[in-house]
Amino acid sequence: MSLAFNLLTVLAIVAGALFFLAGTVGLLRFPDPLSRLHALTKADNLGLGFIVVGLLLHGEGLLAASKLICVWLLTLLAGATVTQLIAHAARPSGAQE
Amino acid sequence: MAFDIVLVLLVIGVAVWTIAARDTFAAVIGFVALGLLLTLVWVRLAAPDVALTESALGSGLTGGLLLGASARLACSEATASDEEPGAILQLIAAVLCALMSAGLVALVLLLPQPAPTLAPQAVANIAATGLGNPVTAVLMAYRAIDTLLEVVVLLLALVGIWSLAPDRVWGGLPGPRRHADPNGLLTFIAQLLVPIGILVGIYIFWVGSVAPGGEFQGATILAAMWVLASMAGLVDAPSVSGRRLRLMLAVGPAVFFAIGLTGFATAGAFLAYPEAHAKALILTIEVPLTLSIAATLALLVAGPPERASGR
Amino acid sequence: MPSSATAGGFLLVLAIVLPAAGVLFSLVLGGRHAERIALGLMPAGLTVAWAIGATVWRTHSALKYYVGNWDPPLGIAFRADGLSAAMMMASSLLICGIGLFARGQFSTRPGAEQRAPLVFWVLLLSIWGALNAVFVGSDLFNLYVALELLTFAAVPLVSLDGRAETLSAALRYLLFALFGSILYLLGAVLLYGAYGTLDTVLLSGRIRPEPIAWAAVALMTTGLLAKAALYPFHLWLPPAHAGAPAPASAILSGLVVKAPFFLVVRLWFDVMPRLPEHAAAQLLGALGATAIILGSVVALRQARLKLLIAYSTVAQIGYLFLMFPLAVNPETGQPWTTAAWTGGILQAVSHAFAKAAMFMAAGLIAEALGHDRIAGLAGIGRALPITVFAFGLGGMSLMGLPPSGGFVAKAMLLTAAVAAGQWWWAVVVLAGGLLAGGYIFLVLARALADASEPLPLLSTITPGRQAVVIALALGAVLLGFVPLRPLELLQIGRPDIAAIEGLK
Amino acid sequence: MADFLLAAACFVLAMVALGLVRILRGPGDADRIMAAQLLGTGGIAALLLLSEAMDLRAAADVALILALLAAFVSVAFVKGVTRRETGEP
Amino acid sequence: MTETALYGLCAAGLVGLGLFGLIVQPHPLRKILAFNLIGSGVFLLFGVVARRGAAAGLGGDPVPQALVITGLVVAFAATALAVALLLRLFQETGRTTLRSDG
Repeated sequence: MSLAFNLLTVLAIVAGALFFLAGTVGLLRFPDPLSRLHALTKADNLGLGFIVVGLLLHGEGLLAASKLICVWLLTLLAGATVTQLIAHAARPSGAQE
Repeated sequence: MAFDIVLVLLVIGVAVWTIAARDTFAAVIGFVALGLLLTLVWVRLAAPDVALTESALGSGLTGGLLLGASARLACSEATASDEEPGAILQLIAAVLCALMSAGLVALVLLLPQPAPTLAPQAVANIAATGLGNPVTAVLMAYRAIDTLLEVVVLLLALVGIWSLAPDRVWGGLPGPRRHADPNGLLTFIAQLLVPIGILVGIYIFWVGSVAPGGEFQGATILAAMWVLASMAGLVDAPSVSGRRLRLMLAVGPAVFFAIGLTGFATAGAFLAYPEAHAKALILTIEVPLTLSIAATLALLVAGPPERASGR
Repeated sequence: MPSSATAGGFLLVLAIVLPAAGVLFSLVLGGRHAERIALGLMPAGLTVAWAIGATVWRTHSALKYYVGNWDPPLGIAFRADGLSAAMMMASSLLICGIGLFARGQFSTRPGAEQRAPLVFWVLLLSIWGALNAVFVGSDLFNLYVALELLTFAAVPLVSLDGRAETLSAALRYLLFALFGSILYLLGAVLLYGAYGTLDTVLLSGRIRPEPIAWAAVALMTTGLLAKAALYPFHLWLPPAHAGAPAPASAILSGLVVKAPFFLVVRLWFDVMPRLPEHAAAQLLGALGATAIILGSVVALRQARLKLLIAYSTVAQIGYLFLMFPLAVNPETGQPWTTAAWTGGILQAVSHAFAKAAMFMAAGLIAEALGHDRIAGLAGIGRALPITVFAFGLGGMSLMGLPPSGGFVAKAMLLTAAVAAGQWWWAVVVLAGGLLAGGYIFLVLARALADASEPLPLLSTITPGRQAVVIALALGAVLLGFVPLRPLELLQIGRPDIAAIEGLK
Repeated sequence: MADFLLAAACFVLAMVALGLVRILRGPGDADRIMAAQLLGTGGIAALLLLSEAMDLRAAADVALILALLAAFVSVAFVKGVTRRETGEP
Repeated sequence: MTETALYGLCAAGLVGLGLFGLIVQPHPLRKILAFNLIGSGVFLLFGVVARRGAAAGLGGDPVPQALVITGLVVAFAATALAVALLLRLFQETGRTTLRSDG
């Protein structure tokens, strides 16, 4: 049982790490700010999400689990809305390129 | 170990960027990133209390303050760059600073082994304070006078900042006026984040007596939430000569002094707590102290009064 | 457990708590109360400081207090030896004098709260508390907090009138001060890392002559020098001290720069008496000598009175550091070390009185004339004779003419230099005296000259304020009449070097 | 398991470090803050992994604060950028 | 090389870099940043000292850790005061230079 959980944890964390990889590559390679922003949101939402899921499977205790979910929701929420704000702000500077 | 090496390389890289960046705004962003990395370093150094402070204060609130300042100063860049010292002077400075760093490294390696420590004494006496977190015990009991003086330092910095106001706006409100856009995104974020942040701040403060956390960290989060709400235009800054605001600023240190002075009678020394009531007394100090520190920190970010009060 | 403190130890706590409580009350009550609170606390603070002095003198030992009953190294101790007591007594007198003087400029008028008076009185009390914390502090980190308290109280005083040049002077002062604090802290961190305590008394027992101790002390000394404005860190001082309002200049020049000097003395003579470094002490002396010559020469060329006095502060700070090459001595029992040490401290105290009086006199002159250009001083000697006389008395102490505290201090340094065979310092002392004579004469000659036309006075100066100035100037003179016996106070509670040598 | 978690934290951090190159290249302020935000998320991920690997529960609290304050700093940034562009004092 | 020595190295690097910035950068805001960098280095060094003093079941010596917290708060206050002075100077003169004109 715990072996299976461990395996799932490893898988989830590896998946999360891969999303971070993808986000970084996107941030570096995409030509314009808005598509870079798109890559960033992927890494934000999914990368951290998978890692949180992995740790949830591994960790114990309700408080710790709720804290993890809280962290994820906060980043999701803050990330998504702030991304919108940046998208607004990015337009003028993108036009200058 | 691999993790530590990557982390240290990152810290140094970002620090170089902070110093060398052409654009001040970019340098400030580098500094904020540095704060985040240092938070990781503090966790690696088994200092979660410091990590909490660094993330909230060193990176968060300082970051907000500096970002705002560099945006306001954006057009001053050109005038200052004329004064940059020549290449030879820069080289000499670089050599000197490298020598300084090298010397410090040598000294770190010279530190005695085993290292002297007060950890056993801090643990041995912690029962007398009724606390579970030794760092809080140091701040609130063993070295309480440091903490007390530090809060006064914060207040003085605030008086110093207020003193910069032009005479005609004394008693007015700090910072430019901001209006909330009822349908704006910023308003939405602020309305969502501020209540959560306040809860987290209270939680971090509350947990401080037994686990990492405490009044400074909690107060910083509360202050950041206030600044966020004021950036979004949800709340306006108070008038600096309002009686209620002044009371809020002074109540923390005042209670601290008062309970410290009763220590003369009840425990035989200034800032000593009778063992039976130590924890209750410390909490009695911490609650108003958190409030005062939060208000002070928020107003430190807000800056001197810039406009006369509307009333 | 209360036995861990000496009787009267609570006085040390009061010396810090009283001003701090005053700050809090002033902030809350605001408006007109700030001045009343500050002036009301002055007799109390004066009593506490002199009671500490009396207790040290009577018991012939240092006062000690363990805050919260936690003994060092875990807790923090306050400690007042004769030197602390002397500094506290002197600064309490000065603060009271400056407070009385400042009523003319910062008295609060009825109506809405005003910025400058509130800020001034709050900062005056803060500086008092911070100075006391520096003088009784015995823990290196606690002293760091006290130094920051002092900095944050001093910097806004510089820019109190809000003119652009004072803002830039204040910012520069702040940057220098912060640079100094961080170097000081770095040194303290190294000491804790090496010896596991920040308590100065414990440290003096544990510290060994080794690279880490030398590095730490060098860093801390450099940081403190930046705050004390010793050459080559003097650049911030003249614009800051000259730009501040007169009572603020008096505090800054008279007292605030003495606190870091005091800590250098603590560090070199009390924390590390076993690490005598001849070369380092000679270097400090050389920096002091450069400051004396450079500061005096630049002072001679100033066109504005307040800038002249500020540059003279740069020079007089130099004298303080002449005591190091003469008093730091590995061979104990040399008769001149005590003379040099006492001379240095006496110079700090008498300069504080003299310089405060001179800045306040300059403030009155500027108030009366509407400017402080030296070229336009003619006739002021007739209009404000007492003020100009006070300026001259202060100048006498700076020059080192008898009878004055400055004379005794400089004579002691001179004798020590000759006795130690280090005649070059004697030359510097004499040259500095001559140059000081030059710039004081420059001012007095102008001030006493007859005006070609009647002097238009912008405002009348009340006799009360002139009386305060002359009282402080007389204080500097009276220090010259103090028989040598009370100077023994300075030696009380100093670590017995012979005893420490015995431990070696 | 702890070693694996530490290695994962290391990998995430390294990825984020590469993203930092964006801070260096710019060109706009928005790109810089994006990179900083990626660093924030990566830092939070690394912290959570560290918390588990080092068995340091409080590190999760640190991550919580970081998540909160990252949003705060981003808002301050956006405010700053708009002010810079409109030239508002 | 041990972990603490590695972070000690990092601290020394931060102090050196900050010092360089403080000397070389003419813009006061950059000087303030540099001062914060030196501060971070000094605090980090204190953290290394604390970590080396791990004992009695604690991961580090709590005394230096608490002092770092105090130090961080004081450094923040200093930064806020310096920034306010700088902004006021800029408002008043439109310049941010520290060079005196005399």
